[in-house]
Amino acid sequence: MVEYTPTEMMTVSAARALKNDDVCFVGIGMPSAACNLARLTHAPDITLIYESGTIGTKPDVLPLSIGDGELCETAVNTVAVPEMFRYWLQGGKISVGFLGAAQLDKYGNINTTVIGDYDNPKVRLPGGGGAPEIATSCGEVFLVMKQSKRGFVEKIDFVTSLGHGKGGNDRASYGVDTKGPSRLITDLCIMEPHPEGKQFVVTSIHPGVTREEIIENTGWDVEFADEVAETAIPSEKELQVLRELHARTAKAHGDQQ
Amino acid sequence: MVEYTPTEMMTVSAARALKNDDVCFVGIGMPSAACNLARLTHAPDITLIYESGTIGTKPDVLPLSIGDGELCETAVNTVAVPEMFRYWLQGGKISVGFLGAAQLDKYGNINTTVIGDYDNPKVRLPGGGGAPEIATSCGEVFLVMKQSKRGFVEKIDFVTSLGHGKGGNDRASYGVDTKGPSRLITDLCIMEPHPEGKQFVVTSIHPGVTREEIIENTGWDVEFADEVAETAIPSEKELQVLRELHARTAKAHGDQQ
Amino acid sequence: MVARFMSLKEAVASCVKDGDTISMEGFTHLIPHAAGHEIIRQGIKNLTLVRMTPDVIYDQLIGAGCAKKLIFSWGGNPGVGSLHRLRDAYEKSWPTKLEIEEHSHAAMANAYDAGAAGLPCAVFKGYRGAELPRVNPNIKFIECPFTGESLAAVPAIRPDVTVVHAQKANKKGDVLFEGIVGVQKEAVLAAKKSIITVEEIVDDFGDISPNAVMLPNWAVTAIVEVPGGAHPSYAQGYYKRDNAFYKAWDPIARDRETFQAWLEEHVINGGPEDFAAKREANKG
Amino acid sequence: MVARFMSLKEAVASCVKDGDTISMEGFTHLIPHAAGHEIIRQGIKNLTLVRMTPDVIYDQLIGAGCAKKLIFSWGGNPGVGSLHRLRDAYEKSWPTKLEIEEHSHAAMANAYDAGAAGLPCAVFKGYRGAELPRVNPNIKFIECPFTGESLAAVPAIRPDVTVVHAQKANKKGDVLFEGIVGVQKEAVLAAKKSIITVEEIVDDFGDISPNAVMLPNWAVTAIVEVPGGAHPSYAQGYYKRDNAFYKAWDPIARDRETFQAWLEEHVINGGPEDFAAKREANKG
Repeated sequence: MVEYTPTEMMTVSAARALKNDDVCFVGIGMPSAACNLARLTHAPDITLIYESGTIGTKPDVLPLSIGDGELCETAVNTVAVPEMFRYWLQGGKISVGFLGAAQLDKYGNINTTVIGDYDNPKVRLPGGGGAPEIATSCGEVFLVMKQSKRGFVEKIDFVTSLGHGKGGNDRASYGVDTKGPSRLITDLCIMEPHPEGKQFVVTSIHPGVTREEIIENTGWDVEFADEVAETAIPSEKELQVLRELHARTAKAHGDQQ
Repeated sequence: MVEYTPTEMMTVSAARALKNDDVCFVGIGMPSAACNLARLTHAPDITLIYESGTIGTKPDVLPLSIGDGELCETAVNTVAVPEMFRYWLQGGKISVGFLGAAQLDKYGNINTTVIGDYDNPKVRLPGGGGAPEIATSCGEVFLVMKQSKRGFVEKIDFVTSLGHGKGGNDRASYGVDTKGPSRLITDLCIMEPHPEGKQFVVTSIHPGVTREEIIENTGWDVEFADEVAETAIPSEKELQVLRELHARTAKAHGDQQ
Repeated sequence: MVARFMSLKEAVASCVKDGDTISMEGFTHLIPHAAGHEIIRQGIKNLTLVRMTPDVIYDQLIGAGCAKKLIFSWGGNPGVGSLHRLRDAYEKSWPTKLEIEEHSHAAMANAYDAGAAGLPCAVFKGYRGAELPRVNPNIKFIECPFTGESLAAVPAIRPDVTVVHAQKANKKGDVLFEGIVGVQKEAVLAAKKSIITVEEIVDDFGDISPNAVMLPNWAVTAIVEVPGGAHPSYAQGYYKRDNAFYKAWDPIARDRETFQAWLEEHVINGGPEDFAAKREANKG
Repeated sequence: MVARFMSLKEAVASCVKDGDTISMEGFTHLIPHAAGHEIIRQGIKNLTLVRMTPDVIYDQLIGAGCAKKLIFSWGGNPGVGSLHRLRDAYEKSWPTKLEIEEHSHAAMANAYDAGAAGLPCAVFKGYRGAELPRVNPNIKFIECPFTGESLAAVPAIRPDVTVVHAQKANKKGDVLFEGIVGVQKEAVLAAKKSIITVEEIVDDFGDISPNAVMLPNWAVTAIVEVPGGAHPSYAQGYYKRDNAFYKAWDPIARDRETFQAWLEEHVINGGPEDFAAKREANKG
């Protein structure tokens, strides 16, 4: 029996959501690991784009920042940042945006700005960066985030980036014609938006996880699909490639990530 | 005594108007000859820019088109056309725009669009090209054009590009804060705008040209400055460089220009 | 949706249809003449032709009766004179009526940029004191919401198909432009589909700058190898501009019969393979 | 007004003054750290600091008391965590009060582009459904005059001075950027004055692409040769990002006294010449 951590299960599940012909706008951290795992396993031709301007990059190790030299050296082409945001992201060339968050609600609206009040925050987070426009300009958005009551909340403190808004067709009311969050991958399960209401519904549970655990770690009332699948466990190949990637990364960055 | 043609006098006078530290947006034809003559004589460091995107070009022969290979091969850098019009021209980086015209009025408004009515023209000209924005975005504009009643008219048929509008401060009323046409160089004389009224005033007459000839070849009432200079004749060096440039150009283009 | 390599015939047949809005760009350099001929040969009609400088390539398409409308900013044979086929169509509706929509270069360049950037319109400092806004309803003015300054706006260019010529594609279908790159990249990114003719298909681009002007294979629809395909325009590094042809075009196009004879001989009875000889003849 | 070569001390003294709006850019790559230290050493105050990603370089300037306002779109130590000096200034006004104006990356990138393009504002498809427009009055919405679509607008960025680092200048003062070029060219073109620190000054650039990312000498104010001047950021082709320093910065910046000791030792008592050793240490 293969052994793996919940984080590995999450990363592998996220990677599997990507297709070989996707053009993916990659955030740093978990999204970067998932996207590169996909590239090194079932999606060798996937195009990975980082907001630093690197198009079609194939880093051998995960970047620490969004603009490590490795990203440019292994890219098909590197463009200026205004061109990246104007022609490629806003121009509608990206099929999937991959985002994480500090807070998330059941409609996939995300907060990476502040915990508490904007002017007098309890915690000042780094801010939106590329996310507000990644969330609306990419064909669809995958969210990846460890599940917890603190992060998965009924109401986020600040809407950094639009998901499905107030649900239903609310997203379209902002003049946005892209799909928005179509998948939420956590360390416990996979959720997808309800076809009409657009609230997240659990559609697949990772092996060994109970419904109670999911409910306990979610700040909103969890909905389960009529048929909930069990997520396939990570294959030996997936785990091997992911672990080698992390090992190369740790070595390259001179210490433990 | 040096012999020269009126066209050579015009080209030499136009070249002399340029300074060594100018950044000049160059039109094809007479402006191109004048700008390159300046570069090959008194202004070796002048920056010549063609709308094809070539910055700091030093062509050995005059280009037939605005985008001949020679322009790129001898340039400091070549940028995309949107960048040329957005960052360099509109961005206010150009000190002098050099334009010709089919029709011109005494305020330096120019027509390169149609003779006659726009919808039913007597002659359909090529159109504005870069001129409408060259005329407003460059620090100042030099006009170069052979003098004739047909070309120098009281009222142009179509305002392709703004000069001093209706004169006085009219140009500024369009939200334009650049100087506009500051010099008109013809085969007969040099005119400059009146400090207040902004109508062209003859400030220098080419050697051997009479005031009557200027009046006969102008469709508006010609004004002469209180003190009218005589334009210095082309120097031997100027003529030699200009003729060699034309000879090289004719040879390179495979026939007479 | 990675670029497919195909023949020119197949590329035009699969991408361009009657009534399309097409953009064939190349600013003096890299003008896709071979593709223009193929569109004429396939008898495609009612095209809205978009191009900053509708020089000889559009004179041919218009004279052949492919176009119903022209969107442009400077219509001439550079350094030579008028485009006689364009004028004949516009002034005398021969062979068919031609509607025009006229802009400045700055407007067109910004409109391509806006098209590539997914915007509905381009906003720029343009047309101040100029008369085109009086005759072109597609030029409007808006106010900067911060300074109140008046700014020109034109609709973004979003062609159905953009056709351009480039120096190289690699075996993966990535495309490399070098030299005077014009608005080609913007025109391709602004379009729904694109056809790129190239001088050659290489294994890889070798040691080029990471910041080279490129289109990755997934941003392009069809790639066709047509050596010399830009003639009488040029491809830097391959062959020079055939200035003599541009001058020779003037008398050919001046007369309807001379033009039709030329069209018959060089286009209708010609093919993309004819361009290779033109490349050889204009080397060096 | 061709670029002048000068010392870093002279460049900062002649270009940057109290109360200026300055932009120091470099998207992870080519961040002008040596110039940042010089600004701190010269005791310049009340700066409005503009930067998409105010990482360690602005944490140092803010902690040293140079800034009164920060305009930014992502404020963190990439891959590490918070910027403690930034948070201390914003949350506890230490060493002085810091005002913030917050945008998204797309907004800042467009605002630099608009600044370079001489526009008063940038218009883009942004902030749809996002909450920043509620708290930032410098985000407005306008309507496309053709489609009626709502578009975001932000003021163009027009710094008094832009400071960037590049790989090379040639003897004429032209500047070459390569690799991740970020918004540096736009930031320089948008500014009234510019300081460019470079890894080296070469006779000429040799065989580079005609389309290389460059600034001609007349578009730049001051050029300073500072080998290693981007450390702990990197200069592609010269040295790697010092990831260990970025991680080490976290505990240094977390505490006011540790930070002040570091500042005294490495900035106040340091100089641009210290960066050459950093370059050597991060090669390969």
